Amino acid sequence: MATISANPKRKISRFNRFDNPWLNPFLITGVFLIVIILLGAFIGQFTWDSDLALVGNSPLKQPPVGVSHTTLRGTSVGTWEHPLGTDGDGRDMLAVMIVGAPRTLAIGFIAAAAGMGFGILLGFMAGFMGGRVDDVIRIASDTTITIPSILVLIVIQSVIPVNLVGMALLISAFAWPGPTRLIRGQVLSMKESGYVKMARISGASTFDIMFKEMMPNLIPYLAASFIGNMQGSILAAIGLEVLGLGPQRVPTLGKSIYWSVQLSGLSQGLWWWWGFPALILVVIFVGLLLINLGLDEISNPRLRQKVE
Amino acid sequence: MKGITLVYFLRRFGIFLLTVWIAATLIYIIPRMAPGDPISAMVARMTQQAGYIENSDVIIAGWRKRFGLDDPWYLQYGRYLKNLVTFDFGYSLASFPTTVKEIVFRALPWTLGLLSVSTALFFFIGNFLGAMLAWNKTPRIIKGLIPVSMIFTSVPSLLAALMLLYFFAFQLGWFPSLSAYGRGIVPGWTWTFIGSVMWHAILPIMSIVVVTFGFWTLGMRGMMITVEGEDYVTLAKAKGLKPFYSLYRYTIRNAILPQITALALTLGTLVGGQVLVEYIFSYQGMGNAIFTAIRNQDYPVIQGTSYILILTTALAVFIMDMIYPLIDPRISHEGN
Amino acid sequence: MSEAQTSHSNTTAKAKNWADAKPVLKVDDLRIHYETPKGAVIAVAGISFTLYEGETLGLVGESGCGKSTTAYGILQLIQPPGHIVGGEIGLEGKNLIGLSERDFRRLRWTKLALIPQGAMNSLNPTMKVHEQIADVIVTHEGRQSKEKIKQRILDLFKTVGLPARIYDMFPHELSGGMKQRVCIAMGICLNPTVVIADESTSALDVVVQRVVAQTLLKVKELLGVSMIMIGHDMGLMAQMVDRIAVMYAGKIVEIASVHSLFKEPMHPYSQVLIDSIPSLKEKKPLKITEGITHDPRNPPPGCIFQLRCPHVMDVCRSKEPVMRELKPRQEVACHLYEVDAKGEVKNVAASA
Amino acid sequence: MSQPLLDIRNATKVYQVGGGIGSKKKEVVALQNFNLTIADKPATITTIAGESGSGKTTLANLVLGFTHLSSGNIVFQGKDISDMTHSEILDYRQNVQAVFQDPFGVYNPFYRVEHVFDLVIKNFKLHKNDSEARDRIEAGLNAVGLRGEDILRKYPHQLSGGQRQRIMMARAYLIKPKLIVADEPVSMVDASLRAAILDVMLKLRDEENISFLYITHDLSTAYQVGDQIYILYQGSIAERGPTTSVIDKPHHPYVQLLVDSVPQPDPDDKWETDIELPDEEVMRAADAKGCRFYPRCPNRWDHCLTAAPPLFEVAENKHEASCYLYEPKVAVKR
Amino acid sequence: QTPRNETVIFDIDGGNVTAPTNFNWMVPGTARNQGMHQAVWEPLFILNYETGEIMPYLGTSFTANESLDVWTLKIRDGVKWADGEAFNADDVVFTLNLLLGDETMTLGGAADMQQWVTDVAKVDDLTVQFNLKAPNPRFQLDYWSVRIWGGIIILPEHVWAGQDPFTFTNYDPAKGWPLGTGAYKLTSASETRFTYERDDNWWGKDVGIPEMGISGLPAPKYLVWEVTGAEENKVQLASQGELDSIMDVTLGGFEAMVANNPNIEAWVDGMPYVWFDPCPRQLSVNNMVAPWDNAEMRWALNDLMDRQQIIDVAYEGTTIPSQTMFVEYGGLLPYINAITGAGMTLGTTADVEKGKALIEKNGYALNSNGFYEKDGKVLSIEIQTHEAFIEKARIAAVLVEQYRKAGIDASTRAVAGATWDENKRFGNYEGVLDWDACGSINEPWNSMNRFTSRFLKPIGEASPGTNNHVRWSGANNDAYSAIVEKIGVLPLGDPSIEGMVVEAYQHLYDDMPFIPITQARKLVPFDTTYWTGWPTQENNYNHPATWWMSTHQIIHNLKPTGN
Ligand SMILES: Nc1ncnc2c1ncn2[C@@H]1O[C@H](COP(=O)(O)OP(=O)(O)OP(=O)(O)O)[C@@H](O)[C@H]1O
Ligand SMILES: Nc1ncnc2c1ncn2[C@@H]1O[C@H](COP(=O)(O)OP(=O)(O)OP(=O)(O)O)[C@@H](O)[C@H]1O
Ligand SMILES: [Mg+2]
Ligand SMILES: [Mg+2]
Repeated sequence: MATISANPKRKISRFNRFDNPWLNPFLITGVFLIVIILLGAFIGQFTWDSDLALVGNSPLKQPPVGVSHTTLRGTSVGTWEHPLGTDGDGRDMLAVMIVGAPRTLAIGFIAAAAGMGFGILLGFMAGFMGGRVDDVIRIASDTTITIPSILVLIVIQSVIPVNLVGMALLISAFAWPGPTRLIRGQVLSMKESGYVKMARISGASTFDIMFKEMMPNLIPYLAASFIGNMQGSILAAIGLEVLGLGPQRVPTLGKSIYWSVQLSGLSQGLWWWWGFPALILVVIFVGLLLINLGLDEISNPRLRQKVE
Repeated sequence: MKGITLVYFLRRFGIFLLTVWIAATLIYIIPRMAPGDPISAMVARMTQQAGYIENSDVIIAGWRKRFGLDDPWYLQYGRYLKNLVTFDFGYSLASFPTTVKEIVFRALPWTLGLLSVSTALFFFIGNFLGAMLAWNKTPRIIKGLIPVSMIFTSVPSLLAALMLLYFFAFQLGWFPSLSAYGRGIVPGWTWTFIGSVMWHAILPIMSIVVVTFGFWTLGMRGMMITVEGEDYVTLAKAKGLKPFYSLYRYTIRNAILPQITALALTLGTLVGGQVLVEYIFSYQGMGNAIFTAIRNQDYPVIQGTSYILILTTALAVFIMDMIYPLIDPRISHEGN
Repeated sequence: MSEAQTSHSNTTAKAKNWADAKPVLKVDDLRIHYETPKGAVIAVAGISFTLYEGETLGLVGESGCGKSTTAYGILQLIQPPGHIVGGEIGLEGKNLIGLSERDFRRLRWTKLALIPQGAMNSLNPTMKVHEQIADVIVTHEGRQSKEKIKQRILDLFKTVGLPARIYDMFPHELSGGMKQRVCIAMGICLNPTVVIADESTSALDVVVQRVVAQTLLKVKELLGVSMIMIGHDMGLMAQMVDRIAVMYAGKIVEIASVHSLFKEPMHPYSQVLIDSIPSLKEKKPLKITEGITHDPRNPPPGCIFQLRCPHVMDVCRSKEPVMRELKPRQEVACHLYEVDAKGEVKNVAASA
Repeated sequence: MSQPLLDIRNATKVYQVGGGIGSKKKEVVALQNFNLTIADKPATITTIAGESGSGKTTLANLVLGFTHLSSGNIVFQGKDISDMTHSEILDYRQNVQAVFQDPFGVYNPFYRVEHVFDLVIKNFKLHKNDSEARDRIEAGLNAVGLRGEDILRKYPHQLSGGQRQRIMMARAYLIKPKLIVADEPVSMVDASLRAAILDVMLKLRDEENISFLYITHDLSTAYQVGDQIYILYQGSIAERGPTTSVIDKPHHPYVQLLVDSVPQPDPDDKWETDIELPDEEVMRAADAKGCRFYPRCPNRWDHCLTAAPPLFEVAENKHEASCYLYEPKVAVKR
Repeated sequence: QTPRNETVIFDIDGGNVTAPTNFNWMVPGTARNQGMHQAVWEPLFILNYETGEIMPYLGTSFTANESLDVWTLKIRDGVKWADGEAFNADDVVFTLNLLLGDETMTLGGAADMQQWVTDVAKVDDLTVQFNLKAPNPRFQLDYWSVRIWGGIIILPEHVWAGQDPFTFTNYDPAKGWPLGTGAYKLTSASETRFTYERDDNWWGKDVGIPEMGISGLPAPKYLVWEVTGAEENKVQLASQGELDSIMDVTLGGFEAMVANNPNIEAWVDGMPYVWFDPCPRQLSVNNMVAPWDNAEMRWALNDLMDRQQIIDVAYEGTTIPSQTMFVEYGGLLPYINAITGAGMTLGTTADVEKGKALIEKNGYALNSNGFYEKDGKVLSIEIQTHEAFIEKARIAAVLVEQYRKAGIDASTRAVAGATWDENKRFGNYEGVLDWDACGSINEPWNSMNRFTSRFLKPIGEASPGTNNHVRWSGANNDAYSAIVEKIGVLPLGDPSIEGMVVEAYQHLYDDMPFIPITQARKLVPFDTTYWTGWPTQENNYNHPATWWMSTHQIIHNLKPTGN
């Protein structure tokens, strides 16, 4: 700022702590949140009976510990048997969280990874080969963008049996145009960059140029776009789940919300039914968001200056 | 030269047609790959509660013939393509003899209304907050609050809509809950009706806005920071321009351009996201039409609605390409 | 020594008036740092100079020595993570540091105008040329009739040799030279007291460069503004400025009139600069300086040029040299020179 | 008499601007009927100079094989580079190296400085074992006045511009090519370091017998190091000949203007006359048929519009200018 | 806004009405149960579910000759269309001829009528004679008495004559279309809401329908049918008194409503609150797919099924287990009792030992994952459910867990409605949750007939009307089919039927081609804040399904509370 900075000391110390750009606070907090969730799920698998996440394995509509819930048929009080309560179909919410959160993340991860894989391949092809190949890929991605994905997903989902991976792959069929565009643009500009030219006159093969020279510099972009895709895929998967589609038996966060909505969990005051899954989703999202912001700072150094 | 050359227009228009054609073909093929005969489903629905019908196969065959589903695929496809041009998708399977056109065009205005207002809102709010988030004169508290407001972005739209409905309509009673207008109000160009329509649209619009604006906020923030580092923004400061003026005219104006393109690209997705909101609010728009059509495997309606979405998105992208040079003078149709 | 004297005394009429020239801008011990993860980059390490009325002061030095930072520091436009750590900037006797944001904003452009480095990126791509000039006028002088502004802008165009037809154009429709001249027009439109031109011609072709440089000179003459010209092309400096300040690693090491500096540079770095100017007139052996610049975050104690100085002495490694007026209007910061009792300047190395 | 090292014959490069889907193509003639010969021995520094956009970088890219000619040939040691097989191309890459203008961009920011050496050692199979490779790198660095331990393990951004550029020279030295295309190698380093790099060039020419295609718009450095000079104007040769001869006594009106515009580093030798540039449009509307400099030429006459002027000899030792002023019979007529 | 205390608000289930202005009930897209057939189009007869009797409405009698192949309809005198035209034999004959004349058989009811009716003849203005192709004791019951949901609706000849029955939408407010004989007229129709206003000139305003206890105009001035969407919405609206009649909710939803609005009542006052829908739920097993082609294996599925747990979890205790294939209505009770009396009751809880023994008897052994395996193949079953029917998904979810615990690798999959239907018809499933024993209300033949051999088709060929889509065959089925065929031509209520049913049922029971699960309960809440007189177990003048054509009766029974 224009005037003399009031407290330059503070800034310096803050900077010093994050010497490595990969260690910026956004990234760390984001990764921390995601790790907490995964860790919680991991520990939970060993310390909590995940079978309780299945229908009918617990009493119905038990409130969480310390909460009481009154219906026409009486009042029930939460117990440590089911610390987060149970849902209207007799699933233990803690077990649902333990089983559901990693699956939700897994769907996002697989879909984003597959979309990314396509994106990288097509983006490199478009950027490198140019000409007709580029045209075809561009039209393909334009077309994919115009197709209302939810429609196609629903149609396919409702008739073909899909497991978690299948669902993720279906979603990824609409997740590639973003990374493709991104990588194509980057490849085009990188192709003209000095170090790629240098590598060419150093006799490097096209493969080496793509993967040894270009790829490492794309990592922050790819990572940021990966995270963005992951968010999108999770939302898409949840969108399908709240329509009642997707794998049936083992719960995910989306399914939990679906059942709660279908069986009027909100009106019945069973807030733990939709509230806990929503909370975990929020945490996952905030985590991914922070990771994304952090990666943004790495790939876009200008953001790094915006420290205040 | 900024004008649009004819050659450019034609080429771009060609691509527009090509995109629409490919997309339309895909939505023609995809539902057909699915097992399940929509006609028999339809007949089953018709006869569901009437016990059984001895001759249901004859009925099914009769309907198949009526819908031309027994013709060879190329005839059906050809007819489909021809009808795309006239927006004539034939009859709805589930609502025979209502035409798809009728269904689509009855639902379209409602969705357009909902969508245009909510798009304007989330685009404005999202970009405004994004600009605030990146501007160095924004008070700290506001900068802290903006990310908090984005929590809704991570909640599925269904749940967000339901929660808004629950609290604002049912618990607080501030807004009406269901439908596009009040009970007993006769549709027409009367103030009562228009007022009622607007009143009923508030919650659905809010639902769309709260789950959407966060993405735009983040996008805008990134763009703002990039633009703020540009030399011309520094020069604007050097010129002693008022902070708001230079923020608006020099930073936001340039940062928002890519956002506008992005908006065109996401139009189709937007309607998709609206499906559940319309369902929750029993709104009579395209979202619900799509929802019902999917439930009923009503191919013609699925195709009709998808086609409208495809057309809108492709058209938006096309128009974007056409007018982009007007909003961003750097891009000329001839260069690059 | 006597040579320098003569060259000083027989320059143009303007130069003779220096003695009674009024100082317009006084920079005193300005310090600017950029905070980075690995410590503060000391971009400007306490520089002082004075700019007189109607004068053109050249600021030269190698890339990254803090020329632009100085310019932006004067305008208080340092972007985070940079910030002004200390110093005073006086404009017509008023201290600028500590002025409120609002007050300073009023001073910008009316008193201090900037012709930025890289005019290519300094014009808003989405605004027409005239709008970008008009908004300065409107901001600082209030609303006025469209015709009046237009007339004024067209007059400006004429001054800088731009055709009227570009009035309605967008920046990308102009050539580099034209953009640069638009920036010049913009810079002078409010008749500022001081114009700072940051490498305003270095991105241009020689031929175009010459045209723009001449425009700049003409305008300066016409309006009588004071100007700080930043650049690293010594040839151009020789053509354009009255006085030169040589910067090295955030410090001014020598300030002298252009004639003194070209004829008899005193600081070893100035000497290197002058010597390494390739000539078009005669082919001479290349003069090479070895050594590298120090890390700007961590300057060595003593003289900043010690790592590359051919005459480095022990004292250079411990004591920081101060600026001394060793000859009339020639200030140098170097241990190499000593002023003896009689006021004679002596080269320590030569005498040793 | 051995064949020339590099022989460029009637090279023309036309860029299709725009194109792709959705926009109409426009042609930009970046290089037109360009001829250049570099003798095998002795090694020389051939300067290509000219205003911005005159086709200098295009020429470099053509020689380096980054783009292809629209017509004409580039022949390296008797072999047309467009006819080369894969292994011949690798061989060619080893013989024709480059130093680029931007000393920062040529380093992959992801890797340490040593990566540039590893790359060539690996791809050109220069080493027999690791220690030999080390030695060669060290020798290359020493040749440009650097030491391996100081810089190899650093990241590019930790070096000064001059260092980076010298490492590029060291890299070229390591490969020991026959020709180095140096596209504005000093324009981004500052005055005091410029000399060091030019000096390396001279050293490589004299000691290692490496020829240079030295591309610059800075006539004064060309004057200092160049043997031959080619001055381009909008893709065509305006004047060519021995550097000193061309710069000391330019013949083509454009070259005269160019030389005259170089600011003299002497405060007592100030520009006397003001020069004017014609309108952009006039300059761009240069007739494709006639002399491209016509719109700006102080000496123009109708004859200039008939056809692009060929090169006319204006002095001995192959000093030629492309201007009808020097057409033997016409000159007489005027 | 219509005054709340003069309006009855019904909810519409299942999403928006895509074609709200199509009132041609013979085409698939019709808007029919959003008020039209409850308030505007009146039926000829209404079956009383409680007594099993058929009550006259627009018709006064429908009688058959000895051989059950000539039926004579008598129409009530004085019935008028809302435009004042008389409703008479011409309208009936016109309607029937329209249906009989549809060669494509695609119009609603056309196939039914063409299956049975040779021709119809007007005897006089109020008498019509139907000549059938074959004896049919259930002709009146099945098609003219709102046995389930609706039936054939008589069209006004003066509107329909000359119209194309395939495309005519029967909508023109200016002309008073859609035209009916009922006490209400449509005033507006949209995708989400239908409103009706009382027609104070209704034909029965003076005389009423004494046999049904209807005398004069109904009390409500306005009727509204509204799409309410998710259950949350229904609960909230009902809590605030914004819905008078709700189609079906979960127990939790119901409790939440009552907590806020104590005036809400259901069929039963207290647990389980519900009324049983005529279509009990069942697990249909494909009898042609190994290993389920083996009756013992199907029996194992039955034995492993814990019906009580299904009720406790999926229904929260609000239904009862099926004892037989039949719905437990009064008219069917004698037959049910006869069957259970013969020892053919299905268990309430699982007999896991027995089920596992049966599986092991067939050569299966548990593997390390806890699943049965034979010849390297794990014993598995995939149960398909209809994506839009949550109740079935919930049953399947519990069932899957029960089977998995017992060692069958069971799974469930929700499929789109059309696919679900197609898979059933072509036999592309192992197990499917459906209600295909549905049909009988007050006599057993209708349901039993659906599993006879004449509908048997191999896998890949469509089962007609999804009848016997489980593809039950073999000796037991042959014997069963023979008996059922005989029952089919006996007059309703013939005393010999009971014995024959028990005999036939034994064959079914032995083979267990499908496994009845529970009664299909409907928790149908009514709000008594503004209106009373809703059907309940105490006031059981008929069943409470307000989406059926019998709702006319309910509307005439409503009384304002004065609130
Ligand atoms: N944002 C920044 N963060 C860290 N260091 C910076 C930043 N901006 C500039 N610097 C450093 O400050 C020093 C001075 O930079 P400045 O731009 O003033 O140099 P200059 O003399 O104008 O150079 P040039 O001739 O290349 O324009 C340099 O060492 C530069 O690396
Ligand atoms: N890839 C390309 N596509 C289209 N046109 C190009 C391309 N590269 C160069 N040109 C055009 O070719 C002409 C010659 O460009 P070139 O880069 O060779 O000039 P130059 O002499 O190197 O200029 P400078 O001094 O600015 O580097 C210019 O008009 C330029 O716009
Ligand atoms: Mg600078
Ligand atoms: Mg170039």
